[in-house]
Amino acid sequence: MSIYLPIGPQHPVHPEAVQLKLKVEGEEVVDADVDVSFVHRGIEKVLETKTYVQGLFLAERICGICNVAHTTCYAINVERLAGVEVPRRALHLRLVVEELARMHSHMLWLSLLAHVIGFDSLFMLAQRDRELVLDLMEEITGGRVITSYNVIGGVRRNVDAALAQKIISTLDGLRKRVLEYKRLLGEDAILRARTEDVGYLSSSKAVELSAVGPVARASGVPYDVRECDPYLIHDEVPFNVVVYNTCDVWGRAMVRIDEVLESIEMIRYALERLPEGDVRAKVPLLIKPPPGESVARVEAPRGELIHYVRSDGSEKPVRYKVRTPTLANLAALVEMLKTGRKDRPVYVADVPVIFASIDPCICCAARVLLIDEKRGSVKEVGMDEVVRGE
Amino acid sequence: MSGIEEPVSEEEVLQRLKEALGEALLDARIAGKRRVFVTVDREHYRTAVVALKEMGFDFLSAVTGVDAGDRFEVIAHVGRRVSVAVKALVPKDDARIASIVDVYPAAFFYEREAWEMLGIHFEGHPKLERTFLPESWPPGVYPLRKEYRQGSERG
Amino acid sequence: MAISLELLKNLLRRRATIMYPDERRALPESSRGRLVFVRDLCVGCGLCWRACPSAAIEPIKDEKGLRPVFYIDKCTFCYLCVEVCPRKAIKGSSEQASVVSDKSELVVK
Amino acid sequence: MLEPLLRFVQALAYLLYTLLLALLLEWFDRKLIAKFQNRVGPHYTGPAGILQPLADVLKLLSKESVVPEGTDRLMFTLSPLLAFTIICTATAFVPLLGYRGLVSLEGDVILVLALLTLYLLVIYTAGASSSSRFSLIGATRAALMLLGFEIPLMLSCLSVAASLGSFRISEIAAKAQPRLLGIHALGFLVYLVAAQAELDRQPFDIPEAETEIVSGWLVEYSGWRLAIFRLSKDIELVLLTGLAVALFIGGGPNVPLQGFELAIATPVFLIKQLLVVFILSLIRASFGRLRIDQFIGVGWRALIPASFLYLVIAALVA
Repeated sequence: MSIYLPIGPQHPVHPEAVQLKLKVEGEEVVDADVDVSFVHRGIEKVLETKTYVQGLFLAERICGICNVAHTTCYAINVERLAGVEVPRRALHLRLVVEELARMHSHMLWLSLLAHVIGFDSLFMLAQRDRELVLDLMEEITGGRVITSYNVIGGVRRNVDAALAQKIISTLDGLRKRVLEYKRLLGEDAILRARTEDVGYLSSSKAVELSAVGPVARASGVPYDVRECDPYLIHDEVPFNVVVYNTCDVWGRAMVRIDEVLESIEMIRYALERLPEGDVRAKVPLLIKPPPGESVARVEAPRGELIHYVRSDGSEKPVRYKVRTPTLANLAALVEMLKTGRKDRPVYVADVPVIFASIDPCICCAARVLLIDEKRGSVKEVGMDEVVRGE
Repeated sequence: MSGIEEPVSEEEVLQRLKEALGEALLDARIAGKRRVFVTVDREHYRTAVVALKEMGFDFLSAVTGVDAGDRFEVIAHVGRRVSVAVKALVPKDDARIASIVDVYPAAFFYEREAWEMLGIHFEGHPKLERTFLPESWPPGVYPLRKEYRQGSERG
Repeated sequence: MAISLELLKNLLRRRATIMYPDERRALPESSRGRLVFVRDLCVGCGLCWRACPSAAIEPIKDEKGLRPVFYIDKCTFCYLCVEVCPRKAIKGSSEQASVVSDKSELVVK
Repeated sequence: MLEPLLRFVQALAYLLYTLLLALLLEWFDRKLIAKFQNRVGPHYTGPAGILQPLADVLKLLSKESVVPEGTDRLMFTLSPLLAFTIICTATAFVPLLGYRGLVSLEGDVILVLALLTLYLLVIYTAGASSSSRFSLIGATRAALMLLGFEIPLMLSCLSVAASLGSFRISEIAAKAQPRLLGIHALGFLVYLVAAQAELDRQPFDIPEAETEIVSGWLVEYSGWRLAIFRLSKDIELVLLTGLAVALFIGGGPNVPLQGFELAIATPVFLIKQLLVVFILSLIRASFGRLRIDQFIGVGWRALIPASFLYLVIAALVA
């Protein structure tokens, strides 16, 4: 007897609205599908109506946690279109903030993994230590999560020597804690029992389904945009692409923990070699890039993020396309939910762990949709009108 | 699986695409570091993508649909080191193009998105169904088309 | 059991929780908070409400002429208006509390 | 004429004490876990938040208790009441006052263990009678869990009883002493692990598993029904920690008290109980959740052999 078990759109494992449609026999999953149609926000359409400068702040809100990746990607695209030269100091600072964002994203992910398997102590401690990164972010950029730091032509604020020193010393303290979590991932029996061999995605499947980010790297695919397509100063900063071959959730956790450690070193390197100069090129408020198109790719904490922009010479883009890493990993997720490893089936208890392991972020684009039942017409209403109750 | 076995030089990619497609290649250019843009007509879109796959590109970044005013464009972004954008031109009154899901299974969700947002029909796609828009969305209304206007668009 | 020692050590550590609102974290000066508007400096050029990405600034007319009004409930604290203002009439502050019982307190005049 | 009345008042007073103890232990557990995790925990209601569990129960009692469509209404209502009754009855045999409980019978260890099994049966009916898929899965898991921990729980209790030569809990409590813990360490350990499973606490909170099946068999309960289940679970904690103290660490101090039992033996027993809660809380805070198949594996590969080994040890020292 198989029963249909819908997980979501409201479920404690994930605050975002997404539905996993599972077919379950006893404790085993026999079939799976995913439905993400609950939260489409139409950001791509709205971006066509905003100027290039305004669009940056909307692109930032595509995803709260990886907002730095989105603004980096957006800014690079517009800078390439408009031919803006970014000062080198700004590139260093972009890298610093991007890696800080990666750190807090990965630590958030670790705590969520702990939460999913009911390990609340690790959840609390990882959240506690993540605060250190957020405090740094606030001091550098002015915002704890939404940074509004990258702008077209550079970054907004400078980092002086005292702050740079503070960042380095805080991260040194954090490093010890992160190493503690790494030890925990290696030693804690239950943590390992719940994550090893769970969410199996073979290397060949990871390539076939074009998985990105830690999901791909834990399956032995050494794909990291920072290494393949250096977009800031990644060709100067030494770092390792972390690859594990375990193909399971445990590997994904290890990839992320190791990346946090790599990030600390990258930030230190960039801050110690901060070149002198401006942090922002002069850019007019109304940018009118020449007609053309551009593709920018950024390694967001969740994986490869790709933005495509098309300009027709006006102050607004003709088309702005965003492909978020979660979308790229969705196909891999369905595959992981459906097939276990060899003779080991996927259990219901594994589903939240597998789902969490891709670090899902179902947000895509923001408009409120109102449907007028009486007239049967569809009218989209901007947030501003809804707020005022019109 | 070790390393990434893809062509690393833009010129090489361009050269080999020219060999594979010949006259069908309407436009081809290198746009900056690690960026190659090629344009084909819709009959040769699949051929170009297959040629890339045979060249060693095993990674598909995204499939973008664009409403370019008088026509649609479907762009497949392929490649890890060199990002190759294969652009196919699709007439508006006959918005159909061959699916590449069998070449790159990752195109599954991307083509569904382009179909939903722009109404471009991908022939051969195994499951062209609603994914992103709500169930109550009226069929035949494609929000990313230029003629679709928003209620509160500001000047 | 690998975490137990750490947990026992926590018995001796001070709590990490900040008991808001009795205790408040000292915000760094760089923190982006509520906007401050200086009427005397404003010349009503209109750059701010044209720049605002979230339509949180509206122009009104007072006895001295055109001037902006800021709706903090819609503001995303991007500070684009602070940047574009040619007279530095709009300033940032690190004041965060946007929880109010009267919505009119969220309008900066 | 007066005798039955007196007994009734006694029973009522004992029930009240059990309830107070239940709320106290829940608060202690919550506060302790918060401290382990560098948090504050309950702090708002009463000094250091000690009244928070009471406030929670009162809040639930004041709320609507929804009965979802398609539910077996009778079983849905009866289950919490049955669970509460069973667990209170079992508690009456445990000498929570340090020197005595409410009642005492020859062989009441066995009776208490039987009642505990019955309690789990009620949990199964509670989950199975509500019309949710999640509660059904939770109920099935609760029943499966029984396979893993019931034998060790019983064996550890009965072995210690046999080695001390009595099956009456209050008599065992008088004979058991902390210094005997050296011999009974294995039994104590097995008991604690099994008790943790009986209580649905990490690493064995499998039937409730918030992030997997929302809250398992409890998911459809609300209002007073949920309040009664919550109270029953707290009393279960009192029962199992009380039993641990009585069987393994001994009740009150082994000196003649002459009329000061209530003033000395009861606090001593309470302190020992808090110590056991401390251990259980540390275990709860230290682990994530096992999968059901892994738990059964642990049960049969480790817990049951260990409990048999303990049986042999207990038989040798008796």
